[in-house]
Amino acid sequence: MKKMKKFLSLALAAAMTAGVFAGCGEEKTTGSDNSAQSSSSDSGSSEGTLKIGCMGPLTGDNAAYGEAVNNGAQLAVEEINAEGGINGMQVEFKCEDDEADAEKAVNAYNSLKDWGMQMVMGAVTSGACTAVSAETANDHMFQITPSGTSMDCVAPYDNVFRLCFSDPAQGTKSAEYIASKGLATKIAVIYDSSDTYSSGIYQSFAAEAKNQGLEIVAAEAFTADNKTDFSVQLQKAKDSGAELVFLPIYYQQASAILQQADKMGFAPQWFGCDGMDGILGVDGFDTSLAEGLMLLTPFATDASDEKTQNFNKAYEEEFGIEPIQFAADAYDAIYAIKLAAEDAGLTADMDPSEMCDKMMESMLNINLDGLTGVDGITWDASGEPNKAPKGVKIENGAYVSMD
Amino acid sequence: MALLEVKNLSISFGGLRAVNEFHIEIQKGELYGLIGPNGAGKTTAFNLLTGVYKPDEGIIKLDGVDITGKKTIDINKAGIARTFQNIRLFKELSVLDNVKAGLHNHYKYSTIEGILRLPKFRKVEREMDERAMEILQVFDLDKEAQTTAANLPYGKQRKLEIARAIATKPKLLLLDEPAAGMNPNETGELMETIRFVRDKFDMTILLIEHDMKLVSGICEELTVLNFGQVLAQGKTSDVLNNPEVISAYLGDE
Amino acid sequence: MSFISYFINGVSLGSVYAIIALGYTMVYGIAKMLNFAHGDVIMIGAYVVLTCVSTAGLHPALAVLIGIVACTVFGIVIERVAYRPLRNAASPLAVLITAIGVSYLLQNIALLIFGSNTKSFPEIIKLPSLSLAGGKLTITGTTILTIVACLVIMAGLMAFINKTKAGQAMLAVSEDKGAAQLMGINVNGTIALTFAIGSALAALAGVLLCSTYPSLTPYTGSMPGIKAFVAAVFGGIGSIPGALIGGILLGVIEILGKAYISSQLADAIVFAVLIVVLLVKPTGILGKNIQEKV
Amino acid sequence: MNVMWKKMKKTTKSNMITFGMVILAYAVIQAMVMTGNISSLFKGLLVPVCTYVILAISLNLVVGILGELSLGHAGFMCVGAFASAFFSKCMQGVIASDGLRFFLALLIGAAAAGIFGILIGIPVLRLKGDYLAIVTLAFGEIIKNVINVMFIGKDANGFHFSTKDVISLNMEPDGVVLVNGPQGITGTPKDSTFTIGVILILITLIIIINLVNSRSGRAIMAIRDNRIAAESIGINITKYKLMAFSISAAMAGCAGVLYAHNLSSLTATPKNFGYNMSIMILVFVVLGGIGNIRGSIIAAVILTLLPELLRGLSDYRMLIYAIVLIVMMLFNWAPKAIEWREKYLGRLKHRKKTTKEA
Repeated sequence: MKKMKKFLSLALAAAMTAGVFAGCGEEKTTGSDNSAQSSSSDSGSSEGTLKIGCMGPLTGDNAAYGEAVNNGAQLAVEEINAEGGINGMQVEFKCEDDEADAEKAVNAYNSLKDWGMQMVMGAVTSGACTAVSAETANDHMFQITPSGTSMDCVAPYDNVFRLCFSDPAQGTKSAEYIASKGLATKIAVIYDSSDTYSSGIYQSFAAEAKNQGLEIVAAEAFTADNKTDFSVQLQKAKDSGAELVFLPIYYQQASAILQQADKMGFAPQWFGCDGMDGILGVDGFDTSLAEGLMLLTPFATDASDEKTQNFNKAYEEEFGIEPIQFAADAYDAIYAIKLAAEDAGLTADMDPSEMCDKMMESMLNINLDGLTGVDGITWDASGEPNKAPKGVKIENGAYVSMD
Repeated sequence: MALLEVKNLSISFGGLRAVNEFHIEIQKGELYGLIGPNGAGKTTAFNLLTGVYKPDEGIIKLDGVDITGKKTIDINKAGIARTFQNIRLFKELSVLDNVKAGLHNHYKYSTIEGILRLPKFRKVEREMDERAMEILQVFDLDKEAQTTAANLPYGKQRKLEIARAIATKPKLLLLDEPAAGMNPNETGELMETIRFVRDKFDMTILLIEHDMKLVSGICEELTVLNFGQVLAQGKTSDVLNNPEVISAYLGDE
Repeated sequence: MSFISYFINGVSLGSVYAIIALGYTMVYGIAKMLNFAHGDVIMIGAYVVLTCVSTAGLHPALAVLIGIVACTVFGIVIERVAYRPLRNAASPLAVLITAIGVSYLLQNIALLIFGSNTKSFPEIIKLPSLSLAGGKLTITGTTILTIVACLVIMAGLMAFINKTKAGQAMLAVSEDKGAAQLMGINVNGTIALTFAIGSALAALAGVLLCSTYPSLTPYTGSMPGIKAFVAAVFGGIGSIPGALIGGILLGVIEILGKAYISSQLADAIVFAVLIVVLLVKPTGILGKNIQEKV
Repeated sequence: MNVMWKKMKKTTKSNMITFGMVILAYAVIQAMVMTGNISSLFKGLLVPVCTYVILAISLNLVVGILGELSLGHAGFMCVGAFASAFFSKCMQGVIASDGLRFFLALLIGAAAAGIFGILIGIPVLRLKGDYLAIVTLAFGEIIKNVINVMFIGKDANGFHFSTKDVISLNMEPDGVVLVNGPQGITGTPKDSTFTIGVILILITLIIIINLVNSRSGRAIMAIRDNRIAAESIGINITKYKLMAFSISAAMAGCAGVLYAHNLSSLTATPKNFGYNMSIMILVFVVLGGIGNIRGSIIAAVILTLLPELLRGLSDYRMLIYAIVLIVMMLFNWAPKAIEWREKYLGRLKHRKKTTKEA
């Protein structure tokens, strides 16, 4: 009996191993029938295709971010393809699940390479992105991350660019903004000490706050395993007499914090970063709680410019939900690729390494009029974007510019 | 001097005196029986002797050395080995390995030597194999050496347990109902084996048994326990004819 | 004053753990298995109630009832399909691993149906808050309801087990399945009933959890599930009052640890206390100390 | 040859098959890598697969051989990963030879995890069953949590340590942050290779198999089968439990080293070093058959490859994975399924045999 069992498992193992190879061979030819359904119908056009891959969490705790990036990018790709593609090349886009884990992200990257990916728009989360950046640097493949905020994703590598602000940039700019607008002097911070993004912003915020003469009266943390109850953090912030509570966290936890603060009768000035965007879109969330919340973000769903409006409309039509910051980041990242690729004159017959060289040069030449940088986004050789953050305030359940 | 000397041994569980002022003296080389009705405290007495329970009172001396209150493994090292009423073999191990586990403290090499398969490992393992097979032969288990212990028939499992206990080279061997569940043929065979073991390994044996045929057949002396107390003690024939003992048994039935 | 306030918050959090732990401990006591999917049944319950209230616009009481029925059905089906075939497996670990599989399955079903976005749970419990010491301390209505619910469920469960025939059958099954079978007890039915009750409790726990902490994602159940498991062990797994005591203690320790030691190390503190308790009392606070008979 | 094979003991034979399987797999894959006949995905998976195989083998020592349930195995992996990555980061440029540096990192990772195994084992191993399981889970979570608040930097004045944030390290401007709290360690040299992974698998296999077939291994299994009887024949329970536990921890540490030196970013998240991972390793062991080393190797390989193979299913990937896991468990463990298998597959096999003979 035991033998039988072993035989079966061996057979299964063999079958699956075979599957790995078979899978890779097939996919090269059939293209993106498994992909995120965004490739154009006439991908076999004479000008060839450009294959862009993305790795992000589509399952697990962070799935909302990965999904938004996937959706935003798809939208951009569809638009581009409808207008004739990039240099005549149709764009194929495919997003693979990485569960926000470094190892899985590298697996996703490798699987996309098998698919024939020529450049990377990813990864979505910082830890995963850092791992992927090392791989793309090694392969010399062009990469732009829509939302990997940690310094380690971009700084050590010259082939990696970033569309969003880095952690230090956000923290520093937030402190500057609060000081220059005279919003408060006594500040409490509630951050996720187990999260790269959140603790990264907190640290640079704390450093800059000192320079700006802001006093951090309470700095309270929570962790990924301990994010249901915020009563202690709020109580401490309340007891410390903070006028403003800085929340360098994502909107999901922020919505919970606002709800719990409301129950406690604690109503300071709330201030968030780009991760806060999306709070008005939380299903069933009482948006009156977010009234007066300020956030420093390059993108606001309710911005009145035509571009944003169109994006929102198209996004809601296609996916049935409101876009969040991540979706806008991905949308812009795809357009950044388009601009640079056109500037570089990429053609389908180039190999990824050659494309990378050209893209690295052209990225410095472009000026993207995107959703997340209305006054244009430019890049320097460090890979960081130059764009102005916008101070936004929630009034009557809508974002209103503060500048 | 007696090999085992126990005086005034008592233990209570939640107010109930399970064993009260138990005393016994066993001479070297003796085959000694401990009998009594169910619940008389026989197994508890064994557990006290082997350190499973710590006595509330009393002294246990083995070969003149006080072993009262010591841990089970130290008592085993001092020279007492036992079998269990409900067989406790190493079920997943082979018959041979069960006995070799019993040889644990007598044939030594370090873990590193074992992992690296150094010459000492080979030498000691060979010696262990030989010694274990020798013991198995006595119990007629040598042909099943590679069988997994759990697959042995019941009677052989009982024998293997005795073999494993003997492997620890005890001075005193405690057998807890060795014939339980055996048919008369097997019991007869077991009696032979017990006698043979005593002579061959030069051992002293204390056994608990209900089978009166076995008790009267091989035990030279007896102690009868009833309600945790020693009821009678002495030569087998004398004890079995003691009217108090007879009434304890008959009254029980 | 802030200490009392922390303490109350701790009891509030602890009562949520306790109500989850009750379901955990009950299933463990009778089926002798750690049902790792319990936390995810809670999540399913919360989603069902949310859908009924928000999408279908049903009355909250009706919605909770539907949630309970749905979870009960889920519980029975899971038990029948995934756990029962393994009840007599060679190792008790087999069913534990299957429970983990079920946990993944439920999470991914929820992910596909309800999406990954956080949903804010509607306020379906509308009770006034209790205000003490001139408004310096407030105890929310939900907290009071959770604690009351805990006590009622605990008393109900104990009465059910001690007073009814089915309850006695459960006790018999938990002591010795074989003997219970010989006595004519329907072991399969009794265990299925246990799962049904445990899952119904999970639905209630889901509503109370999400009323206290109103964000719901497909992964909402897993961490409270593990914490409740810890709470159940804390109190002595298998013991119903133990689950209550363990849950509340865990909540209080977690909050006080966060408040007075370190908010970054809150998890480490809770687990460290657990370890100390178990080293002093290896079967938990109210656990029975079973010695192996030699 | 045939005669020799027949004469060999059953266990020896089985061990030879295990070794042969690993070496054969290595040879085949290596040949495919040489000839370029391998997908990037598969190539990238080689080191992770080795990591999980080592973890599965090492946990089998505790669960299968010692018979205790541990849910904190990922914690030891985490200790090994961070200790070795920290070492490599410090020694990058100091020790010129990559090979030597990695070798030392391995020793350090294994030793650190082994020491943790002993430290945790001493109090923990007094407990039994589910209580032991929950306490090991607790230790694993504590390790992860504590690593997330560790900040270590180095400047001209030496090492700085803080549990708060980088600013409190008070470093000179030239200082380098080595361990950055939740952001962990980045830029660990990528020293892990498939060959090293396979060598480590073989070493762990040799250690476990030789241990099991030695005096100490017998003692460990005796404790598993019957603790009271083991005590009664003079086996030191604490010593051997601790031995099994710490050897297993050290091996998990090795796996951690392999993991850390395969990725450029090392963070302690619930995903990679939390109880979820510990449970995943336990799944390998149970699915492969508790105590069955070869089975756990196969299970580790299958379950690591499975989610990658299911990538084509996109949204349904993890759902299918969960279902496959449940079905495999039922197929491998349910008494009814075993009966069915014996009946039908046994008959199939029988028929094959008879046709062969005929």
